[in-house]
Amino acid sequence: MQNADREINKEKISVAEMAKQILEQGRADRLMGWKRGEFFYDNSPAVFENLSELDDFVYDLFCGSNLSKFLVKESRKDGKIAVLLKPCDRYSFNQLVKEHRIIKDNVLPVEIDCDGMLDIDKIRALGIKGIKKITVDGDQLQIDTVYGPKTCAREDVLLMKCLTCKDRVGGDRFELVKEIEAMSSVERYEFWRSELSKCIRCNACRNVCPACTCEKCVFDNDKSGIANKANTDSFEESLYHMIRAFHVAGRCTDCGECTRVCPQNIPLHLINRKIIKDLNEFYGEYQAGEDDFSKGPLTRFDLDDVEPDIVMERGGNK
Amino acid sequence: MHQKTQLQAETIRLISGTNTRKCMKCGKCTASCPAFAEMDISPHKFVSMVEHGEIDKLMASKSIWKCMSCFACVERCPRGVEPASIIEAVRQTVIRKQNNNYLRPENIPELLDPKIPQQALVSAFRKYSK
Amino acid sequence: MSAQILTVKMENIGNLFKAIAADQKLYLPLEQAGQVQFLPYDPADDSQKVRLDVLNTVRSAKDLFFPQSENMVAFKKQGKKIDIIENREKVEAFTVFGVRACDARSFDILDRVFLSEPVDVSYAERRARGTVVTLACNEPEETCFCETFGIDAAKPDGDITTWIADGLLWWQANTNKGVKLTDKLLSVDAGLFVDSTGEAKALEEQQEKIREIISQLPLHGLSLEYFHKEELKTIFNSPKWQELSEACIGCGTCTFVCPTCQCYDIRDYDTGNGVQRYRCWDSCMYSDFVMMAHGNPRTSQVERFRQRFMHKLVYYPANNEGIFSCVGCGRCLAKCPSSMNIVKVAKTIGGEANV
Amino acid sequence: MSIENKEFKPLIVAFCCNWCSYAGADLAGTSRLAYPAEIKIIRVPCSCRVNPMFVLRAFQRGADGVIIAGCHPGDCHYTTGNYYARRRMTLLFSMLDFFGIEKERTRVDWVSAAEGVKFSTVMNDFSKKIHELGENRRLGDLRCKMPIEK
Amino acid sequence: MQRIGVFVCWCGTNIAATVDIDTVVEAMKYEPGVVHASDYQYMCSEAGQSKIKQAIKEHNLTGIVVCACSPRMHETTFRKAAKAAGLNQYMVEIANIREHCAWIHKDRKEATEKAVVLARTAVAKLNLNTPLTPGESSVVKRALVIGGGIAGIQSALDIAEAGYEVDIVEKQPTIGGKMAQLDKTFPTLDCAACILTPKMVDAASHENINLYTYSEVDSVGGFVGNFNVKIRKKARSVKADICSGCGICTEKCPSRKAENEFNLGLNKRGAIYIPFAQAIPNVPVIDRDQCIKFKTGKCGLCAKVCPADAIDFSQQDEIVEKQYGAVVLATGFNPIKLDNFDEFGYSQSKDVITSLELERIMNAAGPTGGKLLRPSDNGHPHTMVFVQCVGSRDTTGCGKTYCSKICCMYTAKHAMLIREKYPDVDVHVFYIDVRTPGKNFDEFYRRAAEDYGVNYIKGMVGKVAPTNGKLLVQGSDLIADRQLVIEADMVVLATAIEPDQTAKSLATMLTASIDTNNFFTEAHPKLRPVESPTAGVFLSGVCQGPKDIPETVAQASAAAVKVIGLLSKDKLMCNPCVANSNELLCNGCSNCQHVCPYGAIDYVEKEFRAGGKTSLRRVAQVNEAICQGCGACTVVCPSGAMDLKGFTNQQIMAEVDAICR
Repeated sequence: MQNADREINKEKISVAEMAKQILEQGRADRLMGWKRGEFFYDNSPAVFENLSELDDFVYDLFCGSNLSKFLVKESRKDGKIAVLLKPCDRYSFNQLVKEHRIIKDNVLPVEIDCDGMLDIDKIRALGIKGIKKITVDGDQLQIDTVYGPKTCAREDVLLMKCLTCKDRVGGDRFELVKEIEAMSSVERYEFWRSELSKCIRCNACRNVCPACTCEKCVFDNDKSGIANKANTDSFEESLYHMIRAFHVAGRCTDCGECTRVCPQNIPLHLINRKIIKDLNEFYGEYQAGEDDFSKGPLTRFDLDDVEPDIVMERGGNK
Repeated sequence: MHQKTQLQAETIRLISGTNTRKCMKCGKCTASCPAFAEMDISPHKFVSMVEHGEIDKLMASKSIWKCMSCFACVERCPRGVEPASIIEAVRQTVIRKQNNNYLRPENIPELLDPKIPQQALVSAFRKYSK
Repeated sequence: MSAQILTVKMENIGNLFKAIAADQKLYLPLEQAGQVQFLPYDPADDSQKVRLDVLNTVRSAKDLFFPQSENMVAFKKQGKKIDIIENREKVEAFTVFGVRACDARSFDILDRVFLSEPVDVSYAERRARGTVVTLACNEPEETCFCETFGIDAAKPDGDITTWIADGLLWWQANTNKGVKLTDKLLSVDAGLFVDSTGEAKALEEQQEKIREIISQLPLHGLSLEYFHKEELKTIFNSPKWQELSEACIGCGTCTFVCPTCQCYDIRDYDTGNGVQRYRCWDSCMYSDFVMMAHGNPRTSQVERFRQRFMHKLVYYPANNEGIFSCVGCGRCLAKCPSSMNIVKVAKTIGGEANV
Repeated sequence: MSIENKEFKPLIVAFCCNWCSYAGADLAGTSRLAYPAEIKIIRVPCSCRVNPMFVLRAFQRGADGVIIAGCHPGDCHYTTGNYYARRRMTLLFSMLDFFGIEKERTRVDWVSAAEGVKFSTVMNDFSKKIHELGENRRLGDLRCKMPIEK
Repeated sequence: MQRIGVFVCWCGTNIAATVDIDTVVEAMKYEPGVVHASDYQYMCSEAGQSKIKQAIKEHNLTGIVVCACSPRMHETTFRKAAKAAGLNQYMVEIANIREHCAWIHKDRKEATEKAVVLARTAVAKLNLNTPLTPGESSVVKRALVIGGGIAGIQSALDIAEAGYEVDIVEKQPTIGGKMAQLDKTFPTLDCAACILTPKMVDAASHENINLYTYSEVDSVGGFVGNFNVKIRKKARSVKADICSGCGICTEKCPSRKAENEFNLGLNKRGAIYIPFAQAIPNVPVIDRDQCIKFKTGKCGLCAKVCPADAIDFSQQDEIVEKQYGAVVLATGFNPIKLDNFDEFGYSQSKDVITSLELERIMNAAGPTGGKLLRPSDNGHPHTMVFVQCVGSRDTTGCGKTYCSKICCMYTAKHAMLIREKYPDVDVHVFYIDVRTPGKNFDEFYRRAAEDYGVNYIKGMVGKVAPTNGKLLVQGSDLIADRQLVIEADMVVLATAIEPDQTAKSLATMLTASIDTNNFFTEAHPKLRPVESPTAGVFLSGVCQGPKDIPETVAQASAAAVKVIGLLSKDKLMCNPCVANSNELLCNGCSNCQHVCPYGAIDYVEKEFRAGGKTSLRRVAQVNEAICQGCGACTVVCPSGAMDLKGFTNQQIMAEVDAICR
């Protein structure tokens, strides 16, 4: 990690205290962090300009959102902005700096610790309704609801991206990809049909994606030839996600935001992971955003790269 | 080439993991070989004989037991052909045939020389018998 | 309307669905790859999972009357001549079962737009042919605030209202369309329902329970008093829009899951064989929303963000007798990627009433 | 559907680089080396000009197979183009396969200006494969396939 | 909306026999934009062309589609015709219905159907064509030659003779390069110095040639016709303009520890030195690492003895910035380091030498005055062994995979010269193959073996062991199938050659590509062997691949001709089908820059106004003079900002659509 100019919390003070000090000491003019929500779990990304605004600052188990992308706009404003980066968010930050999307000089990156964020949708999917409060009790969560107390394992309701955290020994992040690869071609087709036909083209995946920062997206550009607003045909359901995955190929840091925000819970990250897996296998391990200078795998080559035929020899139902 | 010899040659190539076609017949292996004087078939010939499928002759040769596996030829070969690996492969092929051990345990005592290190003995036994 | 209350045992509810689906399409909250949607029920398909326990489908029932995209007309070139081909989808009679109180009310809001002159033919046709069977919410969520809009989750609107209580599905027709469907069902299978009129104690208890829960919900008592047309300019010029919109990523999630959002775009698609004109949902959060020849009237996200909430809370009520264009279903609260939503807006802009 | 009963006539789009494969196709023509008429060639300056979007576009519009032909690696007129094309297409094909699209519908081959015979062999071979696979049903846009009618 | 004319050619019966021309013409009449469709037996003929010209005028056409043979055949013809009729020549599209249709299909119905599809595809594309104008750029009438060896000198002389200014940049204190170190040259055995030094003098005295010795190229910007080059003139510590070259300083210098590079370390030189007697310019240079004055601050003897007062210890590196229209790369080669070949004992014995060292020993101006003496004891050798292919044809990574090409011949030369001068010396040559393609080459080699009795042994040397003042050379004689041990006095290694290490950095600066061995890549291995793929950059000598002197000189002159051809133009026409960046869409991500093989893309910070706000954005700009139009950038551009004129995304998609209709 290239982090010479980064803030690292050496004294182990709380994140809120850190935020306060940064603004107090004038190390930055603004600070990007999270703001307390209506409930306890709906924290929103927010920019804090003064100490009084910091009263609403929050850093807890529901700060899953990746703040890097906001800097594309924020770093172009006057003054310096400090940004709180969880370990996984640094990759997106680096990648955006590499692509000159973030103006590095205007940003003070602040690295903060994270023990894994919770996914309220996963809690709801367990059938837990009317959630009023959650307390962490070791590996368990005590959930206070309108319908009485409930419990669940913390591990079961972590955000997808936290399960295979890059900065921790996590599980095999390609496990599901491998499962799909092992399916027959028809099964794969059916799997993606049933998943992608849920897509409502809300563009949340695109708009949250730190690799999707185009000045004008091809899907919004009538001249691109593929602009569309709705999945009018089943083909377009796939096309949108294929093109998006390909556009971020080699640049996707696997931050998992796409899956986090999908209102239909489509496991979009699997497409990106498949591409990452292929890139790693074909052209050597590469982690986008590991640094802010290296060329991505699709903008370089080796003389003895594998031939496209290799695809014919792989996967289920060869 | 006959199918049998072809198969034999292929086996040797497989065991040794070498590509005999890469040899450009420079003879550096033979030039480097410290055991050359003892050999009836010199290292470079090993390569070309495998290439031509003359495995039976090689299996009967004295050379395979004279090669000390010093790997000078492997180290020096400009094409990465590894003659020593080929010789080792031929040796393996011979040994893998029943009762073709070059060295038998009962013969060891008479060969014993107090100066030989234990380890050399063990490795010689490993190399010359199954 | 008839106050007749019928019941069917929950274990026999499959028979009810089969009876409805016998001669028309029936949409039920079905599970698809882990999510619950209103999807066509197929009596022959055992793998379909009906989820009456899930409160909100991800997409609202609006889809069935105002689909995300629909063909309007096509153009075909024959030599140098252009044919205009009407290929709007034919709408057959259908029933949707399991609509919640909030979604049921959303139709009123859509009707005011689509059914006033000029009438939107597609929408009108679907409204005329669709029968809405609502289901009371036994387990409201913390995100629910339909009460704010005078909606009673214990007594939803709709052509027919149903409740689940005491192991029974309670069935009450409210409109002619509802009565017609009920009569038809009875004519097919007289034993389908038991007449429980006057024996609805369990039902009333359930209703009380629902109302009790709703009074305990965190958003109980949310006030939108501040939002009326006299304050239009003050609200519009509020400096708070800026900070509220900072988190907005400009996606269309809130608009697409919203039961009352009604904006659409009309587009042409060249199929190679001709040109298909269709309309599809649009979102005021998008940068190309109402794009015109000169460009876009709202060039920044803050303007687009403000537009959406101004429309829901000020403009729409100003034109529609004070009725808000929101039914409190809570979908946007649950789905916004940045957790920004109408409640936060209402509380920040119209703060005093909610302190 | 009326398409069902008709004899399967595939549609194959071939992207050929101007310097090698397009010239190879010319040579195949000059040498009268036949390949099926269902193959239609689009001339591009280099195989690296082929945007994966074009491949998807062809499938959308009803193509049953897409083949990209370029200079042999190392022989690119622009020195490096086909190396980039090779990476992109490998990745694209693998991704299509992941989506359950028959991967045999896509192919990359290197055909030099001197390889008229190879061009014809490759095209015949690819066309045969597409005939075996039959109509592309998994990645087509129905609107493009169905004639517009009431 | 376009007004398109479609012209279907019969090509005699070539097309008409299999394609029903009438059907094609009729079908085209209904295609969008088409206002005219006709046919003719031979469209490319004078009559056919005038039919096209006439139709363009008559129907006021904005573009034409010609359905005929391959565009590789007649595209230019029809473009010229269109231009003559007042159309932009890029408003012409060809539907190839001969090679790609008529000639390969037998079934008339099938072929006709395909011809219709191909024609409508061309129409679909043409509908989106826009007139393109080739850009123009000026040409600076000056060439830069990097490297002052025989290749560079020859190129420079030829260019200068044609009347253009040439600058030679040489990193050594003198021009001359490797050839200046050689003794005799094969196969004629004429003395290298005798033929080289006059050329060096010519170069120095030529009014159009400007020498930058002891200088290096720091940076290169710009493009063909307009290269902007920064040259670093390293500090010589001697004022070149007043030095008379008397050489007193070099004699008086008390430091004698430096290895004499020119003699490959076979003897020593002073800290202030002139590499060799005929050096050009004949101006000494101070080696600051060795100079006592620079190391301790005391000494300055050279300054005291200099009659011209030319010594200047305070001299600094100087940067010269100049413009050039063309660049010739002539960076040459070096023998490889022998660290990976310990078996030959190069590091263990002074008597194991490389061939280039032998050249110096044999050279009359060399450290031994031309006498063959053993380096270890200056004794006379009696047995000499030559080993060929040392580090060449090696696929293990220790050496080079390629054949160094010149070794067989110079080894024959060495062997012959030694046998001629010293008949008492036994000469053995170990070889893998003897390669002698070249005029009089094989005769030369046979002469060495047959007339001079050089003992050629088919086989390789496995080990050279210095023992008791001798070298035990253990080799194989494959023909006799035996192992030989030769007791030799000297061993000469025919060391592989590799490109000078400056090639790599220059390649980056010039975006000229190099291969895995760091040789510069030619634009086409057969047809454009002296051009690099980067326009305006030419290759001369061994920097492109191993070659001998005649080949080097031939290539140097060929490169010079290419340069002259370029410099003789006042304006350069650029291919208009180049990449084009839509700045409104550009993200500034640099992807396009990463994949551009020509370095044609630059980034600039630009101000944009949108929604009443001004913002500064980093956007890509394509230099149309450099771009060759491959389109690699268009595909890596995520936002689709980068497009290729003449082959735009929309055009190609329209073609796809037309085919799939």
